[in-house]
Amino acid sequence: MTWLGRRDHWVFAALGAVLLGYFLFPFVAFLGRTTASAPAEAVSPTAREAAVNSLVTAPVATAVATVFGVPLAYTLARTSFRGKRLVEALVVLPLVLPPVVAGAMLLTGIGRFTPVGGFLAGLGLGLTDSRAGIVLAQTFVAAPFVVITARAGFASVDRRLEQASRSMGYGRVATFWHVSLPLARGMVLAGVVLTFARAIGEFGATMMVAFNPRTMPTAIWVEFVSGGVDATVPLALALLAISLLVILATQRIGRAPTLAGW
Amino acid sequence: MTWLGRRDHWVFAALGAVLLGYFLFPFVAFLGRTTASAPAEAVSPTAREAAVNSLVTAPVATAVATVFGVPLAYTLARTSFRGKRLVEALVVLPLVLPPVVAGAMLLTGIGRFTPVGGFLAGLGLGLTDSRAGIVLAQTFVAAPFVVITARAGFASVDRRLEQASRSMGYGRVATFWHVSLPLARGMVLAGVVLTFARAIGEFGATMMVAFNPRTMPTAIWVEFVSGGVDATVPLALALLAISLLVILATQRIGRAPTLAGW
Amino acid sequence: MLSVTGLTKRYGDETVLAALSLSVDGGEFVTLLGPSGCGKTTTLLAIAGHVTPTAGTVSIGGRDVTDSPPEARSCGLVFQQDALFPHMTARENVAYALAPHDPDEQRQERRVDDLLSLVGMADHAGKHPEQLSGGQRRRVELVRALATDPDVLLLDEPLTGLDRALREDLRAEIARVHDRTGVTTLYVTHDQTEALSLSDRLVILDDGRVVGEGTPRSLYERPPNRFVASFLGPSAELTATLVSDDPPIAAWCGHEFVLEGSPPGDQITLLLRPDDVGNSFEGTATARDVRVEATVQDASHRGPHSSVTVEAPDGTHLSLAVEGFPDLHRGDDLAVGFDAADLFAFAGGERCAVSRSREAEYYDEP
Amino acid sequence: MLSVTGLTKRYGDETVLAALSLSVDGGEFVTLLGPSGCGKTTTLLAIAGHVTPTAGTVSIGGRDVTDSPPEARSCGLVFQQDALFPHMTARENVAYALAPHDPDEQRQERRVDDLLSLVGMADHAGKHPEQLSGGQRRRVELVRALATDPDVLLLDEPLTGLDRALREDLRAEIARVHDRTGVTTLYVTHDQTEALSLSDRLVILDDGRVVGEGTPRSLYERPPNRFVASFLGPSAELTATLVSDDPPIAAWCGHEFVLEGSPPGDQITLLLRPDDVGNSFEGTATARDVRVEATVQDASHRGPHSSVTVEAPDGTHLSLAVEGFPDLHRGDDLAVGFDAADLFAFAGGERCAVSRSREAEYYDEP
Repeated sequence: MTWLGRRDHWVFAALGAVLLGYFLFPFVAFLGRTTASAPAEAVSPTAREAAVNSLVTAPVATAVATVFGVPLAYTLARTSFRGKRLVEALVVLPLVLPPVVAGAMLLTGIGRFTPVGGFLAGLGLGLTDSRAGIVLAQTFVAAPFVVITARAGFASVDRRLEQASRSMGYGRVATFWHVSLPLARGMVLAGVVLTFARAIGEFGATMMVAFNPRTMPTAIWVEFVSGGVDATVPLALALLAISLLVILATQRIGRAPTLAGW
Repeated sequence: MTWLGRRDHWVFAALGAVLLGYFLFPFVAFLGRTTASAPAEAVSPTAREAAVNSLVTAPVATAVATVFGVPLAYTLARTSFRGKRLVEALVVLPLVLPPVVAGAMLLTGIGRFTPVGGFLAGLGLGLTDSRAGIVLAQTFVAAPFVVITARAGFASVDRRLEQASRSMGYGRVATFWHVSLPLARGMVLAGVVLTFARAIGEFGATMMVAFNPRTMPTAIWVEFVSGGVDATVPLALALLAISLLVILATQRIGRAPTLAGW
Repeated sequence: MLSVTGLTKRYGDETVLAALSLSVDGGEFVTLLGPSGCGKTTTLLAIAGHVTPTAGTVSIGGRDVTDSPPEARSCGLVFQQDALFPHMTARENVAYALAPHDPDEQRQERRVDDLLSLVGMADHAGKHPEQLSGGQRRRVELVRALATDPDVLLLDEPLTGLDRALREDLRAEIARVHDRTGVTTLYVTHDQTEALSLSDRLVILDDGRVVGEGTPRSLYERPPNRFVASFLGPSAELTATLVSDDPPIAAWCGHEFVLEGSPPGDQITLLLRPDDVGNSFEGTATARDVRVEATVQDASHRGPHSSVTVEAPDGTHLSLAVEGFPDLHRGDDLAVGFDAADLFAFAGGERCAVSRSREAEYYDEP
Repeated sequence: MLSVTGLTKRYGDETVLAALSLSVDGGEFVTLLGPSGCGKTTTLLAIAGHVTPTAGTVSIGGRDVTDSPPEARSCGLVFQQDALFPHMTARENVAYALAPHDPDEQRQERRVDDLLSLVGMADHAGKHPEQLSGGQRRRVELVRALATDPDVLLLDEPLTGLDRALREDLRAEIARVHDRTGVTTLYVTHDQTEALSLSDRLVILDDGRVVGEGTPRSLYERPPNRFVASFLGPSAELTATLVSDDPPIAAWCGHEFVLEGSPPGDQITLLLRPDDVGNSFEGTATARDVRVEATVQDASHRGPHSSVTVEAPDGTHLSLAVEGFPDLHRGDDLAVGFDAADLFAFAGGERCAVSRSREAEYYDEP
């Protein structure tokens, strides 16, 4: 309010508008192109199979990341211990690590010819080129989102509310369920939604760990190599729709994602 | 302090430790594998070329994202206007959109057979399969990081400091340079560093828009297809080192990345 | 020097300022006093140009600045909470304010020294805000606001959050700085004591409107309405009923008070300040017009005196001050007395004067 | 009921509490009073189990709870700022506290109603904290802390941030609730007025140590040391010099004061409360032991009285209260008087009694 409509504001707005324009442009171009073709008819059996794979694996990866990531987030928000900086670095690592590198590193750990991967493959539970592999790749790359966001959520809960609850006779776990989690709910949910978005869009690490069975992103790549951009339209549209739903969800929760300091 | 060393704390710590172990495991396995081979000898000419391409394009993309993204961040932090929610959604879109989809959408806007792309290709400035294409892909995918982080930084600057500066006779732009930017510096820098990390690791969109010339991530993929995991080691190691430097930098700045509410 | 006319500010349906007008003469120290949420801070920010009013004009030094940006208004601003630039030292903070107004660096330096010395901060010039105590930060902020040699100095509850002794010190410091510099000052506060002790003139706000204006003494001794009377000092409310119209006479607890003028309605509220109440324990009740037998409800110690609450026969609670730590307990009988002239009578919010108590008349003619 | 022994808390090199001991009897209302940063809140949190002490023991109801988690300590806690659960209504907040202690839902419901009624909040039971005013939130928090029927009620500056009238109301409310429930209470504050008016007993902290303990009256009238004397009320410091050793006599501005005991060192500080100073303007200076010609420095109005600061011949500044709005200005002559018995004399921080003023003796034998 205070700043709007004054004279030198345009400098900032104009520079910002350039970037916004660049974000908007492909979106408009893509939708323009799409309306020309008829997406529903063009859906190949490969694409269908990929959609099923993605819709099975991404929720599983999100669930795994949430179950283990939320307690980690709470621990990071509420305790201080030696080596905390290292633990924080480890949480951020998958976020800044290029996904193909993450994929290569995962392969050295769980590939068919490693001790762990070989043993499990012998039991018929192949960790590469399987749905399990996809979940592993997605979890590795996407889990930091829920940890980081939920941590910020817990940190923003007034510690005195937890102290009050403890003094009323509730233990730490009961206090977590009744006070901390309900109050951090928005941020935790936003983290879960972002993790899901990252998991379903995962490409680089999945390509390395489980090129087969196809997920939607790897299928887009395969279709693109064989049929050009137009062949990617059905899957790309589906993923775009999911992304828009994710944005809508985070805005509904009232927590658009940020990468602020913790 | 308060929480440490009490009885039921282990529930949270134990669950969190599982995820931490999963983050740590590939890292250990990869470094174990790497020390076995001799990375320096194995560097192929393709890998060298890819490294040069990445080290040229990622800084350019980061610079572009910063120059346009920081003013956008400031505008979002300090003004309210109609349609702000839409602008926010547009900023978050590249973050949640799967990179391959971003690549496909970019291709529909700047591909060789589109009006814009065709026109520029006619002038000898091909936007696909060129360094320009790489920069475009990297900028699209990585720019939200600096916008979102810098915005949170500017939002955390007490508005009264800016009001005080204005009342002393400084205009809005002078106030931005002398007060807002210095005080938000940590967050802005953290955003720039994260944008760089995302740009240099970009894979999905780059594959679509500019499979050639190779960047480090695309080269890793190519080497992996032809030579297996071991062939990826030199480039993967280089990118891992960059990622660790990025984490160190953000921790030095005092701002590990988070995805907190804005 | 400063004049605000018809200032109105609405946020959606909510009206924060309703056509507020006030003016401050050159060199005057005026306090804008009112409860939290009455629109004081909004008024200040609108004068400084940081809030755009919905309607009304602001003029400073005879110039209409309603549409000027803040940097063109020559207002020195001190906020309720610290607003020193944390990335600059005390000296740099003051120099930053000075820079746009005086390009001569040597003169700048001298003036920064002078200003810091004015508030005894010369020894701390090189410290960053986080190395200074709360009171020191306030002092630097005060002279930083003066550095631009502003037409108007605007202070927004600058003593909030400081402890009592420091408030007292800074209150004296602000008065001294005003005496020295003679800068036209508009001071915003919700604290009656600050307002009474500092100002040439008070403007009392309630709900975005001016409800009283005058010198501290005139407002305290002759409050124009009930809000001003009860806001400027704690007081008991005696609910009296009109028992006669001509002359208007209000009755309370067997005493009758002759009013002046013709009050609207027959519910009269009589306000009585604790300091005007005598008591039988100290023997200060007897010489008063009105004497009422009452019962102690509560005695709470305040150090030099105790605040004793008694219940009058009609259930009204009255407070009074008693020296030291008196031996008074709940249920004790305690007669209280006061003079009719010390009462403020209000009918429907407006004041009507109390000329005398009827019983007092009878006593005069035994 | 509550007893703390040798409580010590260090953070790295910094010692926040230095072997603090205190005890509160069943049903007693004890106030822990001290300036900001003296360790009051840390003491409270250590008692409640939210801060782990470096050394020392805490026992509640005769049971050593030093190693017990907070949920096993039976402490009711009210924080300085709002700590109501924002996702629960007022009723739910109180019911949440009650739930672990009473599984019977009907009884629970009745008790919640009773508690909310106790502080007049029954009509607001269904509201969420953000719909309640600051005072209402404090009331709900107070009864929420009482809901668990705690062995000890711990209050950490519960009136901070409220405006004056509301503080006064809530102060009375807390006293009333304590009278009704008889709960053992430890109240932490930095506000002398609150401490003096509320407590059975005061414990005064400075820098992590107990520096004074006793009833409000005993501490106010016979402060054991200089810190307690000046912390419990504003006072002027007269710097006197020892002019004779046997009997010890201190001199200030031509007046000599006979001390009792043998003070260490020859610098004697005499503290004088504003309320004990008379003045020639009101004619209250003449009957005093000591009379000094002084000059007015400043007169600032406080409503019922004005605070006048004068400078004594040796440059000492003294404050005194004068009724109403006196016509006194900087530079006016004003004689002040006080009685030697009202002085607190301190040598090296410890108190020594003043028996009489020498000049007063001469006056007695003209």
